[in-house]
Amino acid sequence: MEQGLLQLWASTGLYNFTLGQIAMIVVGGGLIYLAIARGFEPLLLIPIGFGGILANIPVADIAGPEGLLGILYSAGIESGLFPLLIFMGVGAMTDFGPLLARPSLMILGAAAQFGIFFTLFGAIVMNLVPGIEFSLADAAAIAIIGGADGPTAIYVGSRLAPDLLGAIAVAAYSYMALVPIIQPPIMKLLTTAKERETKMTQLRRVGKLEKILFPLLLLLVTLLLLPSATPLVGMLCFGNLLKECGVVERLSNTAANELINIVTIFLGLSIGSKLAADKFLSAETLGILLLGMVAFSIGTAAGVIMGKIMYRVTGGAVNPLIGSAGVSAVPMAARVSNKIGLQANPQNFLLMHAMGPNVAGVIGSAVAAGVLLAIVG
Amino acid sequence: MEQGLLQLWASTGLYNFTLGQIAMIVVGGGLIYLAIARGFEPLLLIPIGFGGILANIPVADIAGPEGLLGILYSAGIESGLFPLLIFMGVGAMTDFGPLLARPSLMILGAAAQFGIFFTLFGAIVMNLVPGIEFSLADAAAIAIIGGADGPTAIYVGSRLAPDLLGAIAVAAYSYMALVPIIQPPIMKLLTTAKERETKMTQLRRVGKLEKILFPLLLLLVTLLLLPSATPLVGMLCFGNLLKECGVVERLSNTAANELINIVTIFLGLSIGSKLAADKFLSAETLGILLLGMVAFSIGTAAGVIMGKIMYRVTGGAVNPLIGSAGVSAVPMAARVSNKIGLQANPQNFLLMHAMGPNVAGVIGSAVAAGVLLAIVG
Amino acid sequence: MEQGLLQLWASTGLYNFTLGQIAMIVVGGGLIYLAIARGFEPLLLIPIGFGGILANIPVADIAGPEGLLGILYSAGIESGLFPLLIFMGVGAMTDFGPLLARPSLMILGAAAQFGIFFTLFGAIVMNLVPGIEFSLADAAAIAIIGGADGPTAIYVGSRLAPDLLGAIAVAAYSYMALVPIIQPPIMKLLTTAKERETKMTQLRRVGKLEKILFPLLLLLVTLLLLPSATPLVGMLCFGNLLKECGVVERLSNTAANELINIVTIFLGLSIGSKLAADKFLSAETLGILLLGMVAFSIGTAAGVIMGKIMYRVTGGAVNPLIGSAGVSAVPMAARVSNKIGLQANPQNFLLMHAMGPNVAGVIGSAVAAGVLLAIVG
Amino acid sequence: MNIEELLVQSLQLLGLGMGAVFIILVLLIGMVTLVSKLVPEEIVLTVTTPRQGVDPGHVAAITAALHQYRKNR
Amino acid sequence: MNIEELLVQSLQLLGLGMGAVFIILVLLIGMVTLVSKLVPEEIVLTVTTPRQGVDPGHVAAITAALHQYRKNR
Amino acid sequence: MNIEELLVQSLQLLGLGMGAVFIILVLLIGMVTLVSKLVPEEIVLTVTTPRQGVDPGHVAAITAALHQYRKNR
Ligand code: NA
Ligand code: NA
Ligand code: NA
Repeated sequence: MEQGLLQLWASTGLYNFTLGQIAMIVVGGGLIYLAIARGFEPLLLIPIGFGGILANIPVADIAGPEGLLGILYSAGIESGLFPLLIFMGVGAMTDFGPLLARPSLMILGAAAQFGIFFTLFGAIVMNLVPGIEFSLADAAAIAIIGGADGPTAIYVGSRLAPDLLGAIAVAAYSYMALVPIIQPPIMKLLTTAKERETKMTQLRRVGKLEKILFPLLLLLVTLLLLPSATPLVGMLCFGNLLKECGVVERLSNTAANELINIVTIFLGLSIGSKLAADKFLSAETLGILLLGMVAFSIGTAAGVIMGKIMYRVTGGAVNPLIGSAGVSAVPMAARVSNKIGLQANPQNFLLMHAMGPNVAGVIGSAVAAGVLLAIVG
Repeated sequence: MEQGLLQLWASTGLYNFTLGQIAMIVVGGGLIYLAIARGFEPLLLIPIGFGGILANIPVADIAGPEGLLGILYSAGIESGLFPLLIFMGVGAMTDFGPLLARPSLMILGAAAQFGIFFTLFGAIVMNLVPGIEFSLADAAAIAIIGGADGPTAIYVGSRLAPDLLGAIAVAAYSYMALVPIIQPPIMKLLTTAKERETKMTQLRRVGKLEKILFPLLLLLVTLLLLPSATPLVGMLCFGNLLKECGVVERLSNTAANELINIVTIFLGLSIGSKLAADKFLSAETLGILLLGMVAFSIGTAAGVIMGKIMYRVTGGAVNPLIGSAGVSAVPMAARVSNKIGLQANPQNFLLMHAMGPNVAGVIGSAVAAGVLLAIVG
Repeated sequence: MEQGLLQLWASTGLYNFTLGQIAMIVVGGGLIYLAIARGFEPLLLIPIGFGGILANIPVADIAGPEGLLGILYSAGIESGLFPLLIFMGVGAMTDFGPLLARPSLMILGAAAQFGIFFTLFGAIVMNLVPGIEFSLADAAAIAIIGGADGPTAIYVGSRLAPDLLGAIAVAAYSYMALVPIIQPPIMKLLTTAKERETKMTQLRRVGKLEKILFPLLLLLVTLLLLPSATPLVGMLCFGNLLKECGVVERLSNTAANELINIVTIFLGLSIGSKLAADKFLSAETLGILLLGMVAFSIGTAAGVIMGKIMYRVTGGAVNPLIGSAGVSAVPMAARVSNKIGLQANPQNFLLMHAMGPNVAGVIGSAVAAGVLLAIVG
Repeated sequence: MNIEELLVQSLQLLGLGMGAVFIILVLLIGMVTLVSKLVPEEIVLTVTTPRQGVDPGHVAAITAALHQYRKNR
Repeated sequence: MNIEELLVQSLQLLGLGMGAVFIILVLLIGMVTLVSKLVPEEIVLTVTTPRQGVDPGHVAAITAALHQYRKNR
Repeated sequence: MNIEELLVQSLQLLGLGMGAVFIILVLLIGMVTLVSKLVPEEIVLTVTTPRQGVDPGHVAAITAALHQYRKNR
């Protein structure tokens, strides 16, 4: 009997807990709190936070190779399957109409990617801080946070720096949720009241055929110049083609709903399995959180500055505020542009104008990811 | 030509059948009949029965490592993935409100688990019968039938006694379907008419925040005291959190519908692959069916007796009939309590009061499963 | 810097493309065009075409063992999982009522399978053409195109001739889409105006119990005589049983919708991964396309001729036009019979009469597949 | 395996295959017919469910057929 | 392991198991009761504007945008 | 690899990366513009679809706006 009791006691959490595990369980709970009470990307942060808790339960080893989270991780993240399927779903949910209505605004989605590459440089510089050691691969994986696009960050992170994936994903989604707090001051700092008041002319109508051809054109350009970006861009285009072609509704609906929901649950839990104490509770994580903030800020600034350039070039036809939407974080960033625009001028509706750079930002960061994978990977 | 004919003839079922396979195909057909004509848990017993037929077709080897059922089995049952995903779905479908309205009734869900551990003892005793040999692991896997909870039984069975899994799953679901026949006589035998007439006061209203916190509290208690139960309890809590938090409806809907449906199909077929003649047509199976009946009966009795104790302690505020719902078998057992209650007193609606112990029974048997896995596994 | 530039340039598609890859990307685009603009089986040909494009992107190696398509292929096609799950969904969508209303018409679904076996002979004969070399396995895999049933063709192809799978799947779905063009001339050639005008008496009502028993009878006959056909036939029967039993609607709905949609996306993309230049751009592919056409034509003719025989035997109670529906290609072929019938006699509605042979054709080709797998496999 | 052997084999397959298909479907016809005799008939009208949802033309055809069927009684 | 040992072990399991089940559920009762005391009983609403769905503000913005669009022509 | 090399490399990446992003998106702008010229314009009004689809209220708002818009012309 005693023996049995001891065996049972020796198998309790109380007996086996490490401080690190307790801390990580608190972190997981914190993410869940932010998701539910503060609306921080709940679709991702609830599964991630919960997965983080499960991963840090002693004895159970749920994140181990035999455990549920471990199995999901190797099946879906190591293989790259989950982020690519999410990207397909995103494609099936995204309307590129606003982008097609005024293609020139895509340039804003390009400019905002400066946040990524500047952060890569910053991450390397951070090696000067004692206790922090980022390889070029680590730096690239961290920098992609600036893409402000979850699946892209997870895809790149899982390829270049699996150990940092937990922190990278948490940073990416947290800062996406914080876009309404991070961006406005930067946007206001860099623009004049006159610029912010700028009204933009209504978008032209976009034909169905243009919408069907766009994903194919996008894939064509990508495969010609940057094949390493084609897994991401390709699945985005595939999902979008399913949506726009209009003849396979049952497939596009499934890709945009049941399938992406299922994959989101699995992806979130798997990411959580990377919230292991020894990896997460480190100077690196603080560095990553700091760099992520830098990435978002610089990306926002770069977008707005390019917006100001277009404002000049077009003789005031473009409101610089939509530049910040170029970081993607769809559709949050576009809503922020709209909000700040309305503050400057109650008749100034920028939402649909900002959606163009917004979705262009998704493409831009997928392209940036391709460059990183091609050169660093 | 002859050669070809012979080759074809030598590949027919008629040529290759064994008596055991024929018998098992009849068994599979019988399960399908019970499911369709008698309403025996059709969601599970139709796939299980059909899988059993497919598994016993000669030559085709559908349950082999290369066959469809074999692949599904190793991917989803050996890994534990399927039962855990089902449990997540159950969590996303379960309302713990009634339990939270009067937490003390959870004690009934604890008492009913006596059926499990008594049956474990009984299974060991059965070793005295010549021709039957149950190891402690076998006994534990059989005993969990008393948990009256499908995914829990399958999860434990697949870990402790894969060879007996077919019989265990069949027994578990069959007896759950037979709850309306097994329980009433025991309930009436153990209670007085006066007790059965007991009316219970209206349940208090439960706040949204309490419902959100409950799955987290449940996980907390479990990971502190019994980590080995956290895969099961954790996924139940995760599903329930998705449901109650109210901000990820698309995930909870998918978990409670498409995902659980897909997994149920695969799980049922995979279990069927364990209905192999040599394993199923044995004295052990008869023993398992007998022990399963014992488990349900003892569990019911234990719940009712604890109900009587609470009746005394609370001075007649608790109707002992709701005790039998503690075996889980949600929501069948709660309906039985309600039915018997109405027989005793047409004004006596026990359903909501019985739902508390009923869902507590799910938790109780998951905890019991954790103990068995920790000590026997 | 130069080094980095060179590295980037050396990783572009422009630098790495082979002529074959370019050609295959054009082929993929062509399939997508046919699917969207000409309505060629878009549910399959869009994913297949897109998968074909992705598979031929240099550097990315998306169809490789580490790539998305490669992973999907080995998980779902090599294992046989995807076509079997599609077949389950087909079963859950198929109403065998018309077949049960007049079972004798099943004979038409048998006759039409002559297209398969004649084509097998034809493929062997084609070995006389220099540059073409078909083994018996290749020939069998090609011949199954005549079954006019996608999942069956893919299942057999993946087992007997994986290298030809791309061409086989493309031919199968393309010719299914061309049924309205291929069949009419043959049907008119072989029938007299008088025969085509034949009206058929209304189908009798079919009871629910008959519908429930049918999938079980079908499985019984198959497992007794041709176990090698039971994976295909079995999953068809399982899906249909879920549909007809009426007690597991949530499972049959999922099998017939979300699950088949998800699998269709994966299956199409995986098949596309077999559109590799070196395999596809060959004399064999031309041979396969030619043989596929032969298979459909001969199958149609055989069905119609058997229809004429029944016309005689039944003294004009059967319209020979429904014979062509025996090739399956559900429901296209049945609609063709209906259309030609209406041309001959505006009051002549053959659709439901043709649905019987139509679905019988699905069974017929699954049986034929079983024979090929049993003897050649 | 030389071409002659292949040709012979494929011809054998033709015979065996068509034989198997006919035997199985004929047997099925027999069993289905038998069952329909044994089973009590209910009042159920059957309408085909095609694989890809129901297109308008199809619906039209069916409704027309139903119309026809009612006329015939 | 002989039958006696097995019997002993299974009896131990009976004790340990029921003990664990009761301890855990009783503890849970305690915590749940405590929480229900601490938590304000009225239904608590957690408001969020995640990617999911379209928040009223967004709809407003779009309608307004369309309104604007009409005015411009 | 020492820190200097890393810094050089990361600066190179900055140049190459932004270069690639701009080249590709500019090329895309060109092709899209070209296509929009070649393609016959249809009467289709574009409305942004946020990632999580459109809720009924949203649709209502838009259709109302469109209705209004047609009336105005
Ligand atoms: Na971006
Ligand atoms: Na239970
Ligand atoms: Na066929």
